[in-house]
Amino acid sequence: MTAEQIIFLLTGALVLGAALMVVTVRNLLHAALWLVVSLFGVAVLYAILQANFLAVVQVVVYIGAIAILFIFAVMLTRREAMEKGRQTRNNWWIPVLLGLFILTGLVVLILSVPGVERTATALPSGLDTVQALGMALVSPDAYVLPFEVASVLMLAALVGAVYVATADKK
Amino acid sequence: MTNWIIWLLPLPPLLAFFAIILFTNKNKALSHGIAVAAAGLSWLGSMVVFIKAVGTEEFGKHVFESAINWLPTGATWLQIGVRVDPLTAVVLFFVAWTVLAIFVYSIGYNNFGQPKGDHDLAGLQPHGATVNENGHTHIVPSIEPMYARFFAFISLFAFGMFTLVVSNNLLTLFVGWEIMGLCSYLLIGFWYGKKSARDAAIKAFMTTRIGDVFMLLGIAFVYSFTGSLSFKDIFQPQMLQALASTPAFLGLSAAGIIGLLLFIGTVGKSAQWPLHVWLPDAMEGPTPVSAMIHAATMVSAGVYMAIRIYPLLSLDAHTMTVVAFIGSFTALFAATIAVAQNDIKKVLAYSTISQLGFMIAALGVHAYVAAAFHLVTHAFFKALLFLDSGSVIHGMEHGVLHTGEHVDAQDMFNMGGLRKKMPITFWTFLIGGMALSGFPVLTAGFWSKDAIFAEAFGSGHLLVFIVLALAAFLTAFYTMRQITLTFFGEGRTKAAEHASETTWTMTLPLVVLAVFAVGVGWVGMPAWFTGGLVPDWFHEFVGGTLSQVPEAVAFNWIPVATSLVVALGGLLCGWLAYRKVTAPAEDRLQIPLLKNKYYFDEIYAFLFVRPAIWIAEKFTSLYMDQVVIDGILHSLARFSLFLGHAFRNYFDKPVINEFIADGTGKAIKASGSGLRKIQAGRIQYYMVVSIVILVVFAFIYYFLKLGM
Amino acid sequence: MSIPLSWYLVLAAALFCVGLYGVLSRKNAIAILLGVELMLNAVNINLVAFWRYQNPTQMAGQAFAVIVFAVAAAEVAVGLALIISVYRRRKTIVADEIDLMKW
Amino acid sequence: MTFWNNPINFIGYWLNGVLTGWHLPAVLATLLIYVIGIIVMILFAMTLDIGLVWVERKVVARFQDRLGPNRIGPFGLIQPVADIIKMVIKEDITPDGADKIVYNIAPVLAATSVIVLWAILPLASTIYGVDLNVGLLFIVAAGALGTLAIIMAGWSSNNKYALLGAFRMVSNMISYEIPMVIILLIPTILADTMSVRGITQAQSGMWFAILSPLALLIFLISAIAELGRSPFDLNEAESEIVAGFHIEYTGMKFGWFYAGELLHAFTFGGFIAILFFGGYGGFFGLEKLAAFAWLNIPFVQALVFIAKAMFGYWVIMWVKYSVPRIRIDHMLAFNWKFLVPLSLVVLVNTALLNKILIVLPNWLYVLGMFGSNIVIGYVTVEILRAYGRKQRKAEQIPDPQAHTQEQAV
Repeated sequence: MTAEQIIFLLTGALVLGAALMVVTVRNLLHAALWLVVSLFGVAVLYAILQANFLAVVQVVVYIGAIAILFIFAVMLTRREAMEKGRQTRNNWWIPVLLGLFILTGLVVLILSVPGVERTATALPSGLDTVQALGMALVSPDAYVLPFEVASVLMLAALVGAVYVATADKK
Repeated sequence: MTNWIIWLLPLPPLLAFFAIILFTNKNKALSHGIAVAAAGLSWLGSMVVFIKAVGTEEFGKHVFESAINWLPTGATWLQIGVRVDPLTAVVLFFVAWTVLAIFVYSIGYNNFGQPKGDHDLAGLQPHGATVNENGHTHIVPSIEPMYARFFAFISLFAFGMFTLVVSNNLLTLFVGWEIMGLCSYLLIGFWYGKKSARDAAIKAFMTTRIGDVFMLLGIAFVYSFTGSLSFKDIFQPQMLQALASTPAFLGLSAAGIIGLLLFIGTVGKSAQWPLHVWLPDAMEGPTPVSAMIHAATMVSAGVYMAIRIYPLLSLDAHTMTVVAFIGSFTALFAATIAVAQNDIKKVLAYSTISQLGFMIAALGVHAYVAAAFHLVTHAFFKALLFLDSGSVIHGMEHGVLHTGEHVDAQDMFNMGGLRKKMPITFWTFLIGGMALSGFPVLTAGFWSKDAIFAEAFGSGHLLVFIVLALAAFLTAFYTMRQITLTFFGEGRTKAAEHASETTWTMTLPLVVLAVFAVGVGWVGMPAWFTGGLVPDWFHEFVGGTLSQVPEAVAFNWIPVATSLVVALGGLLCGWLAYRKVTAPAEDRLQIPLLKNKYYFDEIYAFLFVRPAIWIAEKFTSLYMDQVVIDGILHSLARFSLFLGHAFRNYFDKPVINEFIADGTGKAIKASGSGLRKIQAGRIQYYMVVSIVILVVFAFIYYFLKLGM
Repeated sequence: MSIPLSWYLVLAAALFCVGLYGVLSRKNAIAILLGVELMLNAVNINLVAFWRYQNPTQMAGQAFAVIVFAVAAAEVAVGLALIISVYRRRKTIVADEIDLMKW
Repeated sequence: MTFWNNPINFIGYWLNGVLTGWHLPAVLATLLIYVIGIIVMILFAMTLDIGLVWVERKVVARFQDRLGPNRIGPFGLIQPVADIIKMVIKEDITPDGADKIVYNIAPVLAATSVIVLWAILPLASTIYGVDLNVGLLFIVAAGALGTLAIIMAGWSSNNKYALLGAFRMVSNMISYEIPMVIILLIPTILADTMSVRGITQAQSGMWFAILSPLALLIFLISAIAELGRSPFDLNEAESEIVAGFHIEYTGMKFGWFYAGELLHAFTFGGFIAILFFGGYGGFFGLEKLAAFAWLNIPFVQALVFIAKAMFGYWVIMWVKYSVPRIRIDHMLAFNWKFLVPLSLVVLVNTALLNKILIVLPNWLYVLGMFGSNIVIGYVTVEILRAYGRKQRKAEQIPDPQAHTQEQAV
């Protein structure tokens, strides 16, 4: 049990617990806040994986933007958010079964993969992951195309969101 | 490095063409700026290449050549590339100079800087503009309406010429050749408002086309025979041997056939008899164009090609005889016509034809170097003469506009006494004329012609020699006639009296060309004159193009004497005959046969044009088209109509519609109304279903994989 | 360094399933989107873990994680915009009640 | 490695020795040391914060032509302590209908979002928490946390003013985050790194404030907006929404927000110093001279840094106490229609020129960068002026109707 493992287990527990709260709590705003917690935990995981950039971006994007968006949405649709009735559909047990089924399946699959128990080797010295990521994202022989496509998608989403969300003036 | 320059030589004019056509055609100054700049660039490049070429030792042995793979032809490649050997170098030299001069000249010729015309239309010559100068109004020449277009066209023309000159193979040579054909069409018909211009353009195009078709045949023959089009491969000794030894039909060897076919191309391009008819009419175009087409580039291109394929041409004696005959005949024949022309440009046109005849004839008598030499000198002084005539016409037009008197500004009988009015034009014209008529020792023409005479005589073609001598005499004669009528004596019209010298953009090129018209001859002085002090540089240099330099002919006093006599005699006669003449009536040589160019146009009209029209109207249109073809089409149509009906009634309606189409529709409807229960419109319901299915399949796959 | 790859994968799988449950079981459209976010993050964890454990010099994992970020952001923006405009018109954001698209 | 040139590591090394001497497992020892370090860092920040309270009040007073606190202690130095005691002993109210947990977490989160910034704040070349290679993004991330805290506070107080304040603040922060992020790219470009220390060292020759003054200006503006201080203090506009998102908070919970804001302001002063004024170093190469070697002693550097940060902080205060509040639509328009485009222009300009001019000799490079910024600034001002003129013209069209009515009256 090294310190790292301890940290990982704590974080993992946090992530999963928060995720469970997200899908179970009745108060939607709390659900959103729990989402924040869970995602923060994921950011910590990234940090443990030495993906600093992703860790920070995770915080910026998810907590700084997406979570805030959610909270706004919840507040704007307050009436629903505040109603204290059951938030789950009547046949909630189907998803439970489905989820457990898939989980077991996945775990079996994962553990059946050879070499999955191995631990990571140290990062090659002198590898600046941020720089490497930047290079990979913009160099033509790497992922510049998906990157650009994603940016176009963002733009489209932006325009679409603005258009859809603006109250039509009659 | 040099190869790069050579590759890039033709490029600037082409770029200029596109730039002007696409972008700057609104702005006149910018357009001609671009055009001239492009010409200047090509000029610069050509000079660099030329100097490098001259600097190289034994240049004929190691020429500048580079080629790239162009078309994959099965295993091998069809290569295109550039080649500069001594011949190309000298041609490049005069092409660059004349083109540049003509470009500059065109600025002035198209009245740059003059006001817009009162009622000028695109497609017509400028008619002059009324300007109001301190009180009294008077008419001045107006700017060309299609100014930018003109420069675009001549730029493209220059591109074609450079391409043709530097290309190392028949293909690109032919490309440049055709581009020039197109440009000549566009430029002769530049003032497309005039019917005469339109007809001339079409005539030029069609006539040269005849030659080009044969040339294309020749090229095809060459390729099919040698499997290559580059001169290097074709002119290899063993290849030439094979060509010469292979008999083709008509008792001619393959070389002979190819030579003839290609030579017909030359005949068309260089307006040799019997395809000479287009050139005089081509004078309808603007004068710089005439200079361009008829002196510097296009017609020279024909001769250049002939000289270029000389190694091939000279293989077959019959071919050479044909060449010699056509050349010498054209020389004399055109000269006789030129004597009777009154249009200043027409005279020059016919003199061009006859001079080209000289070159062809020279080639025909194996006078390789002499032909090339005359090509160069002629390009200079004929360009000079054309530009001069343009300048004269311009001056006359100025007078016409000034006086408002309606006279033909090109008719020499309306001129006279212009030497005082336009001194620069006069002197340069005089130099050009002297060069043309081969005024002894000083002028370039003398040396080149003398070389031809010497070769013709030395190689024992006496007939050719005599004919050419006669032609030379006539040349001198009509040149003097022209000079006398135009410049000496008194002005015969008010217009002539009010003619004025043209702008510097026109006179400057004249002076430059005049210098060459004199100077370029001296590089080819034969040994007997210089007493061997200076070697015959031109002979050595250009002769180096061939596998072995042809030895200079021994000195013989007969040809020299002849050329002296014909030149001086012709000039003298011309002067005596015309110094007093003031009206066409007094001209004793205005006999109809000559004036009407031996009725060649009429003969052609009778032999080819009318029959063609008759066939088109009577046979093809009436019978072939309307009866046979239409009949076939109509019957086809009827048949398919009938077929369509049959299908519709017995197949489409019952089977397709009833059964397949409607049946499918009903079935789908039924199944749809059954299935629609599934579509609850609830996303999560959908998701559950899809995921369940996904999982099931995943598991099946997984276990199957295990099973394997 | 001392954590086996399998831990990350299992964690990711669990997170994924939790998100799936949320997506499938919640009434509220916004809550469904929350679940989707969880699933996306599960995927990201996998991506990054594989990047770290396979070949860190080969940035594919991180690059695609970044792209997943972008996609997630876009998805949330549009989704919430839709939900809000639906809410304006129909005064409900219960997914089952938004069933105009059915027969 | 002596205490004087590398205090943090020295102490850490020493502690490690001690703890392992007590037969603690190495893992636990390292963890413990990290915890201690964090605590020390927080304590330092907080003590500094107490000082800031005093500074703030004094400066306000001077700006408002008052004396400020001067009763307790020399120059009222003890005043902040009194404030704290007051806050601690005040009644701690949690309003009915408030969302208890969230309500209580919010202030902590608010303060945390500031304190985490200190993790990457290098007081000196060897005194710093961590040297992240994504330091600048870290600033933005912390800002995101702050936003979250505020919206939590505003929502959970179950009070419409609070909610309005939170909404305003969030819209404000989110929109001003964009120019800030864009501007943060400029030091990144100039220093070729996002690590805060790296940026500091990159400025040993020349301050980025000189290479790109416009960036400094924009960063200052967006920082003020991020802080939600005047003229962007709509979140707590007393005249409109009483006290904004922390209207319901009393006692130490309010204290957290207050302290957080002050520390935030100072921290941003620090970041201005780091990003544009060379942080702890950066005397135009002066410290490289042997005569000025003492400038490289960590504690001197720390003092220098705090002085520079104080300067930034002072500028922020200056703005706060001399510029009136602006309307929210104006504020957003100012951001979207002016600040974002301008910052984009500056970014592109910097990126291009930096690549082009880098070949030139150093002084030309600096001159070019500076000049280009001046030019852009001038053009912008001209455009604005023209626009303003147009608007004024549009407004000054006399309305004949009104005129006649006047005459009638």
